[in-house]
Amino acid sequence: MTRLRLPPWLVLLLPAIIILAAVVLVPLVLSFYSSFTAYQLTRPETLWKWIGTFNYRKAAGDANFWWAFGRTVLLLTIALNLEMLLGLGLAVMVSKVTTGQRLLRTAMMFPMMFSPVLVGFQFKFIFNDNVGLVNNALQSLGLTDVAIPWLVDGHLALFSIIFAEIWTSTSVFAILILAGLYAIPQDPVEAAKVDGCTPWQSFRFVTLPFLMPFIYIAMAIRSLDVARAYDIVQIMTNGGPARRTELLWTLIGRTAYVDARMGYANAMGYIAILLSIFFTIYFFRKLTAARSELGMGV
Amino acid sequence: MKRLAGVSVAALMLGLSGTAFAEGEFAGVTLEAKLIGGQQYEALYARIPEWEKMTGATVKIISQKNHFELDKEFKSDLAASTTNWCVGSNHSSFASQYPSLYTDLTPLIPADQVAEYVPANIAAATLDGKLVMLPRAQFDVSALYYQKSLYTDPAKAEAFKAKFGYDLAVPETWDQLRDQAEFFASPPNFYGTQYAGKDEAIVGRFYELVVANGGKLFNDDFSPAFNSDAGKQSLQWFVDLYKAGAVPPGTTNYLWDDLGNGFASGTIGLNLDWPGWAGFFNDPAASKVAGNVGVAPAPKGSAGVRTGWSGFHGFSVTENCANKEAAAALVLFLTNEESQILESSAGPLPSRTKVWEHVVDAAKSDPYKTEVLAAFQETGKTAFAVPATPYWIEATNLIYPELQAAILGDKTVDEALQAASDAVDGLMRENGVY
Amino acid sequence: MASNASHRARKRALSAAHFIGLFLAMSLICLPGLWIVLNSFRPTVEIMAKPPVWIPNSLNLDHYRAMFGGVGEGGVPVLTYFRNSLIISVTSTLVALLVGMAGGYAFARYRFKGKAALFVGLMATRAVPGVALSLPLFIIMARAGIIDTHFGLILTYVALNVPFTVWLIDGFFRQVPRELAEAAEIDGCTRWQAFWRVEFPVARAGIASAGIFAFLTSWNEYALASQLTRSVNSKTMPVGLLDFTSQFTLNWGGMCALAVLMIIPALVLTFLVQKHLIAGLTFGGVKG
Amino acid sequence: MAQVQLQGIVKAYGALRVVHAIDLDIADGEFVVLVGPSGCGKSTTLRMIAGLEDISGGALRIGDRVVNDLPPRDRNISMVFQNYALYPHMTVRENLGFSLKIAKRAEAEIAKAVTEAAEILSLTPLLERKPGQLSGGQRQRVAMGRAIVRHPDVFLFDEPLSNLDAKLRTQMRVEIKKLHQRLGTTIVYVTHDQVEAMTLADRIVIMRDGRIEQIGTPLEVFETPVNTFVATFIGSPPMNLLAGRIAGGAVELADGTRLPIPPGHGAAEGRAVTFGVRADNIMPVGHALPPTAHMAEVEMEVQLSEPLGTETLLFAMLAGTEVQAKMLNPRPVPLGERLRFQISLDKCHLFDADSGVALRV
Repeated sequence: MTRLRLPPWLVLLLPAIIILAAVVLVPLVLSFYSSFTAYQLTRPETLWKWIGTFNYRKAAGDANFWWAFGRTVLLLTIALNLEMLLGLGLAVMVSKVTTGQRLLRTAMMFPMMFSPVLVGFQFKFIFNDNVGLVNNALQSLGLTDVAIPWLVDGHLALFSIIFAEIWTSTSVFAILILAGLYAIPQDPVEAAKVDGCTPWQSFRFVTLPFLMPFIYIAMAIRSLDVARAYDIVQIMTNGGPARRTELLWTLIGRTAYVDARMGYANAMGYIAILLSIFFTIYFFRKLTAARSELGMGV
Repeated sequence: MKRLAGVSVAALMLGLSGTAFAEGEFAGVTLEAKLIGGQQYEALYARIPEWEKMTGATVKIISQKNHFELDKEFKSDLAASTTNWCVGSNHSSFASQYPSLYTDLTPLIPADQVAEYVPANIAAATLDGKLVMLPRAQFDVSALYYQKSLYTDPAKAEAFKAKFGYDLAVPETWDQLRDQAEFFASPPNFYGTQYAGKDEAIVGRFYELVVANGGKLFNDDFSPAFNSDAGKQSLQWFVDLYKAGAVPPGTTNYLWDDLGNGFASGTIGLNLDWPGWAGFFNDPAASKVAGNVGVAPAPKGSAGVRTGWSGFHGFSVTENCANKEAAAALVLFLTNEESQILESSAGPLPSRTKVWEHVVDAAKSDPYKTEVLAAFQETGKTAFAVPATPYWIEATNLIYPELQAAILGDKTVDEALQAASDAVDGLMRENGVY
Repeated sequence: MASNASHRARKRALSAAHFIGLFLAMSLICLPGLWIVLNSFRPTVEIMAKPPVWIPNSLNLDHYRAMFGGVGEGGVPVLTYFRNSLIISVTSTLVALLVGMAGGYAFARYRFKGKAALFVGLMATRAVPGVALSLPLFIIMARAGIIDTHFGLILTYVALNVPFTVWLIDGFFRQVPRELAEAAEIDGCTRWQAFWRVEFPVARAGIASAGIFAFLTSWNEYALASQLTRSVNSKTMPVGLLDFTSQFTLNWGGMCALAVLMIIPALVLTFLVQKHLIAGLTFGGVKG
Repeated sequence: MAQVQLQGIVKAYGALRVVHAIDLDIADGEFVVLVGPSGCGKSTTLRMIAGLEDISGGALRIGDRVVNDLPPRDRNISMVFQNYALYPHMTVRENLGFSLKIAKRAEAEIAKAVTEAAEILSLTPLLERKPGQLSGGQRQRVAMGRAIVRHPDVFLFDEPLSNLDAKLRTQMRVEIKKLHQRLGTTIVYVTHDQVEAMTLADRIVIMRDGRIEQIGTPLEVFETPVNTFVATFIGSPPMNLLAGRIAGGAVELADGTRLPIPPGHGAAEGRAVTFGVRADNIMPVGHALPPTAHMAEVEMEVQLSEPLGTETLLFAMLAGTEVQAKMLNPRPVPLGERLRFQISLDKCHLFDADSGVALRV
């Protein structure tokens, strides 16, 4: 089998490693290098202009960057937690339904069919202050007689973005948690009922601990590809107005392609990647802990 | 992309002396082209097979994307040094960003041909003495769309006169426009006007207002000049409208599509906008104000100058193109009289003097179209392009958040302009502009 | 202590609350999507109207007709985009599954040094934002001459999906008892046959769920596709959406029509495999 | 403590009935075992008593309350599950104290109850472990401990020993019996193992297809089964059943062998019947079958013998049916040997061939 004298596990992993190296690792090395240069897209010769850690120092000293950084962490925290809670609620409700579950489960995953670009446009129009769906509805119902500037007001704009983000991504949580609910052994739940638990107590003390691994899996997945929210935010507000919704990704995207300052953008990008990896590893740790808590393999 | 060996340059130059080409003159040549995609722009490309048949060349469209994606792609191409394709769509506002990408067309296009384009357009297409693009019939400048019914109500006219002391008529100055916008506004159902509120769009609007108010955005060395009285007066205009509720509260997040949809929904009184919308606004299937749309030349600022931030699409030939002659011939063909007539028949404005005449003539039986053309032609007379610096777009990204901050009240006008000016100054210095 | 009657009443109240809650949640989930579907059938004048038009006055297929129409009539090469999307998504999903199966099997069945680190390393590649990746990737692909080809995008999507498929499938193979393959080997299968005939069928549901996630990711991806595709050779539908924008205008109704075309296949596919999806995630989740 | 009363209890899933109007009175402190083959409705019945399944019809009383619609927590019962149903994320101590914590008892009280239960079940050294670290028998004891800490009115056991190996099962059986003697709490116990039922129960309830076949003390159901189902289900090896017909005041088997009608039984001439005899009551002549008032003899050919040490089980053919017999003084039996067997007629049974009902007079 192993004419190359490679251990079988390596043979099996090789395709994955090669593809990831080619598509992710090599480009990353390239962009890592360029983060130490004054690289500007429109002037290829600048790729060779080594400026050391200038870009990193510039980012570190840029208030706008740190605001975006903080805002990104805030948005991630709020969005991930809310998605988790809503996904949990949704999954529990769906799991309790006896007929038409197939349809409900599909409907539950509906937002996952929407490309992030489309979601961006969709919510930009829905939250339009003048002719948007939300304001039209509120005004028709007589709930308000002003045009609420959903995408402009400091708090509302962040809210709108989070809403769009939650709308697209709660499904991921719901589907994973639903799978978890189906996987829970019924005995301990029934034991809890007999032990005197109210439905809420048996959920809190028995079901939830069982669900934790699934929740952390969902968290890990989401923190892996949460940067996809870039498409949504870019179209909805592009970080504006007055940088009120500026996130790391919109800042990096604009710096990289519109301003064409690739070197600087890559330096900021690396800081963003570290943030993302931190979240991911954090949730992986939590996942392992939750699993061993349940005594389920490593 | 093999260069055809048997064709001499002299023969080519001869062949280019008119818009008619010698039969099969570029036989065997393949040109790769990156052309802007989208419904408004693609009708023209139907003419390409005609040119292919005429010259024997083959055109391969290797990229067809919208404007902003194309911009990203050109920059990526520069970075990857994959610039040996030949013909690319270009835009006057973006052209200055790719100084090394495109070749000078002057030696490739006879001067008498160049003279047939609108001189102001040719001037804007010339950067550092290089003619980098030939304009197609996609000339853009903004004129004032308005709802005609606003000016036919005697009660309104009377109330207006009582309040402001002059007659209510389609505004000729930006101050009048502000008065009227505030007068007409009745939020949340109706707003006097609106403006693009982000990205390059608001900076462009600010820029033309600064010019109309007698100021400048940049000094000749491209150091910022907008932190001036004219600049403050201009920004104050945006702030006043926002504070008075005369514009939709979301206006700082609007881009062109939001503006167009807003005016078409009938909730906006006065709207400075592009010619591309003219047909849309008067189409009953798309617009509620169809039949009620008036178009006037852009108003004037305090210096008596009309606003006239303008731009146009065109085609360029790359420096690394293996067969520039053929490429230039294609560019010329796509912007020749017939092409421009074809393209402008759908609404966009031409950039050839003769075609303007033709278009105006053709619209005689259609009063709306005539009105539109008159307004844009009048505005176009004093139109001006964006500052010719490669850092224009980057500068707009530094300026617009500050403008927004002032409009939303996060900063005062003075603070915002100071911050924007400092940021742009830093940018220019970092890039060694001065 | 509560009586039987009050317990019954509470049960009924609870189930009513459950129904209402579910109804509200589903409305919130579906309405924005249905709004898009509805818009694709309405004339532009009614979509963003004020006062709003709640009950459509007229529904028609104009946006669809225009979309399928020729150049200059608002047409976009939608069928080509659809074909590109389908080829790219299906192929990249299948390849990602194959690579993921090999990798997942290795993680599940073999012990080796640095396993945990390698695993987290694989996962972390997914954490790289597309924005940071797109340009260097473009440069490399441009040099390799695979820009604007199906192959380039397929390769990219495989890389995008492999970490997740490895993870999910790894978790699933751990659930399949080792004895199963051993029994098959004793019954005369080669190791390879043992995998295909015994372990693979048992792990099918998990593989299906990894597949649907990979498919949806590829089907909807925009940021990288916009960079790596250029023309009808390889442009996918999410990139095609932007064909409805020009410098100053945006044809929202047309976009909605294309969006509907994008959503339907994904929806059908999800509906068909969602049972496996749940089963697969169940296995993949608990242990792993 | 309390009695449990089932009155016409029905369980139906839509049109499908799985429990058909069961009546059962369980006295205070009684140990009742529900036994039957899988799918007979015994677990469903237990779960209805627990409140884990909705009751489709009839009335269920625990103590003097009708509890049909009460949730489990208001029934004051505790239950030991087949798979133990321990909370994997809690230590043994937390598992034991969980129900008391939920009931908001004082810390000290919980600690005391847990210590006490742990003592009784020898769990004290394991208190800080998690279920994943325990052996099967230990988990079983934790599950029981969890049931006893709260001093419920009724204990419910759902096949608690089925996941243990044979030796441990015997051991735990004894422990459960002792526990009952010590606590005196009402117990309802479900099993499919008739040995468990016989050894543990005060009264056995034999169920089949959602109906109760017979209720009685272990001896009653062993000695006077009401039908062939109970006769074959209770007792090991199962009772031999021989098809025959009443002819001339005796049972005539297919090959013409005639057996007298067992005393206390009777049937009309010509009726198709089944003759039942346990292996304990049919032995080769000379093998110490305890003599009873009425005896009979048959000759059979031995097919197979299974020496078990103190006794040997013989498989022989009679009228085309395999019959199991015992041999109390074991000796090697060559295959195909023909032996004469004695039958204790007083311990034999006669059932109707069609309905299987015992034909006692």
